[in-house]
Amino acid sequence: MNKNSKSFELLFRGLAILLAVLFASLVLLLAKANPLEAFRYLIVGAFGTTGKILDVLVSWVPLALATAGLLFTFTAGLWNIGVEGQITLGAVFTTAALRLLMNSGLPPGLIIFLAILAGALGGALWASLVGVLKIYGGVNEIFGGLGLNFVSVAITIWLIFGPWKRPGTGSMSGTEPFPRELHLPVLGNSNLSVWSLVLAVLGIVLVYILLRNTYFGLRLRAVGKNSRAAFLLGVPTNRYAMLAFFLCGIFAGLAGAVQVTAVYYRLIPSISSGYGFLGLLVAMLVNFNAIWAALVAFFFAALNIGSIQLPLMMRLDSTLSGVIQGSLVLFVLLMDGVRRRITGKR
Amino acid sequence: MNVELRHIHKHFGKVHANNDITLKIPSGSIQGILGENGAGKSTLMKILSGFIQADSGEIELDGKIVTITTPADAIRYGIGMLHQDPLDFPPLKVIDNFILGQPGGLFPRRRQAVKEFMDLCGHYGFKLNPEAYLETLTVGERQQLEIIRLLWLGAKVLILDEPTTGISALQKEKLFETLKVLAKENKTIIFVSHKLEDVEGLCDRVAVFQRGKLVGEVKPPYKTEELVQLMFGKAVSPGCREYTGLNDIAVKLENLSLEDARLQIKHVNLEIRRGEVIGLAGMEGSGQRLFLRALAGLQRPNTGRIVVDGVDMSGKNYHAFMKHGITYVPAARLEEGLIPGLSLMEHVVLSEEKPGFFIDTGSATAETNRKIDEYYIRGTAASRVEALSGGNQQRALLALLRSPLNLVLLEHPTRGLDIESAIWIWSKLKDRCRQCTSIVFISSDLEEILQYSDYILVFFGGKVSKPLEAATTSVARLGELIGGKGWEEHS
Amino acid sequence: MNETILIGLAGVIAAATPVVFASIGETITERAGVINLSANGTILLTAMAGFAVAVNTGSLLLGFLTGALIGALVAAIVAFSSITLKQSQVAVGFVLALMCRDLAYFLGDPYNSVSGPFLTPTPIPLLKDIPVLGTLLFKQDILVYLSYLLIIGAALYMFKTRPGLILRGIGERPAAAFVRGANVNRLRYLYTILGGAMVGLAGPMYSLSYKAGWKGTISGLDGIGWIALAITIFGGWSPIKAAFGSYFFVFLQWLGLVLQSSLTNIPSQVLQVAPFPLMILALLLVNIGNAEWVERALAAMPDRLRHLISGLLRSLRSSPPASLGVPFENE
Amino acid sequence: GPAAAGGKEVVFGMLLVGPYNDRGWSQAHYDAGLYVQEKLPGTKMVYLDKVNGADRPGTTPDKLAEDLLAQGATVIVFNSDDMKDAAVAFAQKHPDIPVIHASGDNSWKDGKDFKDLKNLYNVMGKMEYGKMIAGCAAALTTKTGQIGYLGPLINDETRRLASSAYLGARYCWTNYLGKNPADLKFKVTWIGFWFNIPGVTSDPTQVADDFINSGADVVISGIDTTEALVQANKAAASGKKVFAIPYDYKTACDAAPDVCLGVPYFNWGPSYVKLIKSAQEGKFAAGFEWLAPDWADINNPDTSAVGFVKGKALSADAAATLDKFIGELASGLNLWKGPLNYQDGSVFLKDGETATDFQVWYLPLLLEGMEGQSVPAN
Ligand SMILES: Nc1ncnc2c1ncn2[C@@H]1O[C@H](COP(=O)(O)OP(=O)(O)OP(=O)(O)O)[C@@H](O)[C@H]1O
Ligand SMILES: Nc1ncnc2c1ncn2[C@@H]1O[C@H](COP(=O)(O)OP(=O)(O)OP(=O)(O)O)[C@@H](O)[C@H]1O
Ligand SMILES: [Mg+2]
Ligand SMILES: [Mg+2]
Repeated sequence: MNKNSKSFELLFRGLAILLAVLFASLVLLLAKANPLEAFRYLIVGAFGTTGKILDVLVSWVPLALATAGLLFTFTAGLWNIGVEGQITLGAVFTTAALRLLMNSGLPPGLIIFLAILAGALGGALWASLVGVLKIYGGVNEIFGGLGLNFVSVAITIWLIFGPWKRPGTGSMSGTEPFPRELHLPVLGNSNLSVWSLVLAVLGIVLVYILLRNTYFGLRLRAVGKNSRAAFLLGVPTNRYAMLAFFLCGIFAGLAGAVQVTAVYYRLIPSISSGYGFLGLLVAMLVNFNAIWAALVAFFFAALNIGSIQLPLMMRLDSTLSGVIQGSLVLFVLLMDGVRRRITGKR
Repeated sequence: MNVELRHIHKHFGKVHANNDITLKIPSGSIQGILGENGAGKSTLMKILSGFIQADSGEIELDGKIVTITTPADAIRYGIGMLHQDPLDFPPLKVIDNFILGQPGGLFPRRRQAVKEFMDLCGHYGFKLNPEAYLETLTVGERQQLEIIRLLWLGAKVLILDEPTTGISALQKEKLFETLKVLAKENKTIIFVSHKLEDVEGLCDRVAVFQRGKLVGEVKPPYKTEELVQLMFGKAVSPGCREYTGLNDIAVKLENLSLEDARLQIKHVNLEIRRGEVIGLAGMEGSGQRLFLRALAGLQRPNTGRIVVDGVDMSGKNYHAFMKHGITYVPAARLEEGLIPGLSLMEHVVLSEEKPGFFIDTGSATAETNRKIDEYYIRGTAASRVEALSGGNQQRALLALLRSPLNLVLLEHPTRGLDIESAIWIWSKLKDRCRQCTSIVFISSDLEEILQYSDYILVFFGGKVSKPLEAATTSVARLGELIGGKGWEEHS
Repeated sequence: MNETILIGLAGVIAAATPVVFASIGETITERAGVINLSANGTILLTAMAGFAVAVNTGSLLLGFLTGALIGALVAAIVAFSSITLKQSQVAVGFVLALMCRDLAYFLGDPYNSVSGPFLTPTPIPLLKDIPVLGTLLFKQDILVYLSYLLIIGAALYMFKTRPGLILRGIGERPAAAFVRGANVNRLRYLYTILGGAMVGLAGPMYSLSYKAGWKGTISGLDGIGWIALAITIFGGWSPIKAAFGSYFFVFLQWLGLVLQSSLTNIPSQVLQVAPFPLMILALLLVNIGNAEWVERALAAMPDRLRHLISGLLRSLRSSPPASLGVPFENE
Repeated sequence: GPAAAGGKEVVFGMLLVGPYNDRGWSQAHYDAGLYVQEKLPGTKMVYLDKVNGADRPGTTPDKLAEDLLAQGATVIVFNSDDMKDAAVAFAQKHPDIPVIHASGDNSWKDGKDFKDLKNLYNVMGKMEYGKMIAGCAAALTTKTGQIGYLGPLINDETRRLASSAYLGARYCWTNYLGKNPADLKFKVTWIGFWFNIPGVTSDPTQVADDFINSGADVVISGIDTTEALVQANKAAASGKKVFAIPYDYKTACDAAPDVCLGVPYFNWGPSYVKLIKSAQEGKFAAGFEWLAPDWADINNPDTSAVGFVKGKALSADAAATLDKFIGELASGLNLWKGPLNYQDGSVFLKDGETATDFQVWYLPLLLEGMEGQSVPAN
């Protein structure tokens, strides 16, 4: 087999997946569990019924949105670890807008629409803060983002237990749920909101188009690969880096808005559900390709949903899904390195 | 120490960088290594000093065959190398740089080291402050530090890889004196260069490399044509001078003052006429780069005005300057000029100002292919720029220049290129001048400056000379000014 | 000084000790030019594993060794993938940060809320009776004393010894260290693994000492690793400043609860998250001098003002090891 | 067993907010489930633990309850106040499924949040008594007169529990020890959540230490995790005489018996048996129960909803006095009786007035004499 061929690359991807499965099996054996049984429950738990598949999609929507946004920052060479906070602020802004407008007499559809817009704005503003710190203050986006993640959680908890607390109580269950007419309508008897699905699909398509063959996408890539040179070639690099943050923030904010309007119907303490970090993992796997991102995000969401069966059927903790997701990315990175070493490509 | 290299081979991918090199260097002599860019000189020296390993071949020191696999081995055998770009630690102090790498106990004996450092400085007439931070030193001083450090470590073989690129004529004189003293002290000196006059003035023997092969060894008296013939396999003529300037003023500097962390440039007035070429000479770090960057809007002046085509551009940024037809071409091609990972075609698309949302791949490829033909770039529209050779990268950079242009600012436009490529590049640049584009460029190669400039500005510690007419200036005169002599008549 | 406050501050020192270990470990790793982003996962995994081993063997020492070993192992993965395989350190470290966390929760499930051994304070005779300092420093457990040695030792090693000089050298300019005889990649492996072991020790320092026990997701340790990373930066890659940063961080937390009843109109979250805006502010101060717009703005100022401000900014500046995150290749 | 007769096979599903093995709130429910299986032949428990937004991202308890239905469950137990909305939503969506919600108030006709649902039953133990007993044990033990209360986040429930502990402490301090109530220092410090989140909440370890360092020698825990006990144990190991009172789980003292004065705990088993049995028999009906201990024997596993296990560290004297206190409570002593002021000095209960369940359940402020924040800062 030709060492530089596409199939050689695929072989190593396959090897990485195999290793990840072996690793997960090893972990399962360590926990004194039967790996085959566990994998079976993971699969059945995710795809066993139509309802399950729809549940996977419920989880896919915010993950896909966050991942799609992260493709902008990844393309621009930025490690937007602050995406968790951006999702959170999206949710906070959505909640604020809903609270503000719920008694305004506006039609509910319009209120939801405005609230989702507010969510996008919230995410974008929070992301811009990371961007401004990075671009105009020299604060590495990893550390700026990390710090702002903590701040965003504190803001959420403060709001939930302080100004937005439910009458009397104040609890982890979050703010007062919004009335039914302010929920995004769901599909039949399922938990899936078609509107949020449409939003995610549109988002993926938009990112695909933007990054594929446009001036915008090319400039963003140029900024990501060599910002100095891109600047000298005439690309307004700061503006593009800011734009990457801003766009990522919009998508992250939308993910947060979906969490509020289609999943929890309120603000809860861990509203981001870890989709930001998970999205970073997905984005690492897919090499800037939005379509792949959608597929991998679907697989990761399936693991999340499938893993609910583990405690139920095998008394195992559901965090196995995180172990599988992480080991998959880890081995893909490692095998990629091994392949490059073998082919002598740097 | 007698050094003998036998049948050394080294490949980098498909490049045969050293092809069966056999060379004998006796103790107490200065051996010159001459060759055009990319001939394989540095590669051989890196092999001898353990930085990289040969694919095959033998090294013999004083008659014994040795294996050198790391720099640590080389140091143990008494081989020290001064690398082409100084490999030292700018954020550390001079004395820390001196000590770092010296073997010994857990705690370095600093006071002892300082004393020995001062002794060595005294011996060779260097003036270095052990407590200064390295980043405040000039390139020449850093070379001096490296030399005494290597001697302190007990180097018996001293390799100097192109030590004269970044230093002034004065410093060069001093360096040569030192090297001659060292040779008298029975050290073996290996002096690598592609500058004929350096080799001619210093070396007891010269080995000439061409395309990875050792093509000849020459002893004094040297005949320049013979060396050139060996280096390039043919005689090279640089072409003749031609003044392309017009009377029309493209860019005007009024009372320009600039400053960065290290130096100040004050009150410069200059008029750049259309089609004119201005060369900036000076030791590296004397202010040329600062000045060039200011001309591009990359560095904001403290006071004064930059007027382009009658428009005051003071305080504007680079992209505003670009809109007025000014472009900056950096020296570090892959770090600042081109974008590794993107193809030539994508570079062409990036460099052009085209409205629209989607890229028209077809026409962009056609445009790129046109440029590839025009600039003789060895590569295709889909080639990634990092896969091009250095010379082709430079051609690509020129191909990316927009037209029309008022002013092109170039940093070391031919650094790292062989003479043929350099001549070709300049012919292209001169074509630009004929299209009324002015050029301001930096070079550490005085010949290049004299050959291609119409006027020359010399920089020394932030001082800027009046424009000197190239046609009536000599290398010697420039060398003096660069070294800080003869400035009275300029102030 | 008021005895209560002193004891409180002594508690701050104890609480900060694991963070001191983690941030100094990370400092050492980063000084060698490698970013190990996995700390958050490492600490959780080693807290769990150290606890599990101590419960099963009854040996605290084995628990701590397990922590160090696993920390070293995780770091070795980062080292292997970044040094040998030339993959992105940030990517690999980040993945490990997430994966090790979930691994800890998954494998640690049987140990949830099991009671196990823990370390108790051992006041140092004589020293403990020194006024003020005795209470503050010398009525602690043995790990805290170790942390004093670590702070001083790491600072001495880094800034006064020959290998320390080389350590700084390989982070600044690996090629230059290489030509001086240093085996750059081997040293990078060594320091990454060593630093990882220290980060790894932080885990059992919680589960076997400061926050004795393992409680799965409610152990209250998720986030510590990120904080330690932040403190490494805040400390400008100096062990002493990293230790100071750790103490400062825990001090603010302590202040938050001490002041809770007197400052009732300030939400308690404010002081808890205060370290993060402060970290960002610190990063801003040390970096803003490099920002292009600042340079441009300065250039337009009158000379005196410009020199004043740029001098100030320069004195604040602290730059990371120049080759941080950059792989070294000699061919 | 007798219950098996006539009953059909019933699978009941339990949603636990924390780990099933947390030796705390969630395990108390889990153990109650085991108890049901044992007492009611023909019943089987299926459960899902860590049902909270952080551990099970992207889903809600009502959706997870569907997973239990898929396992054949025909009765669902929601075990946390945080699942309030989910319990209601689920009950609305599945009107034929009996839903038991521990600690909610939606089926309380007189409550603030009544939802008229036929299939939702709220059950809660009157932990107020457990906390009063805990407070009493603390007051009887403290030498410094300082008691620390490690509070989670501030809400109605946590306020009333902290206040109950205070009431118990103050009563025993004045009535049995004959001391001046003004000399009893009772301080509440809230960490901001049910457990520690670094960088977000206060660190309960630090809070416990701070109590101990500033002179409190008994720390009463109101949070999900055991920091109070652990830190008291450490302090004791270095020679200090300090004690702690954990929370929620019957055997919680085992973690550090030498410093444990006892633990107030929930015993959900009996009420679950009753409710699930009624479901089994098809007689399930909505209702609200706020169950007092079985005063005949508060530690009777088959009858008492709330109990208090005395710890090894409680002195014999104190234990005897504590029994006396429990006896008084059993015979009708009501500490929620005026004159009682709120922390800000305003009147809560006039002289002789006793509080209604409503007033206690929705306690808006801490009581006079307690130190600490009453409401979250805005
Ligand atoms: N690390 C490397 N990887 C790949 N190719 C290399 C490497 N180092 C050198 N080469 C190639 O080997 C050849 C010889 O390079 P070398 O640096 O020895 O030339 P040189 O004679 O020193 O040239 P110069 O005068 O420019 O310094 C060139 O083609 C160069 O591109
Ligand atoms: N990173 C790379 N990937 C693929 N090929 C490369 C890479 N670097 C260099 N090459 C190839 O290696 C060959 C040697 O490159 P090098 O820069 O040494 O050329 P050169 O002989 O010095 O030419 P020039 O005089 O134009 O600089 C070229 O053909 C180039 O395309
Ligand atoms: Mg060379
Ligand atoms: Mg070349």
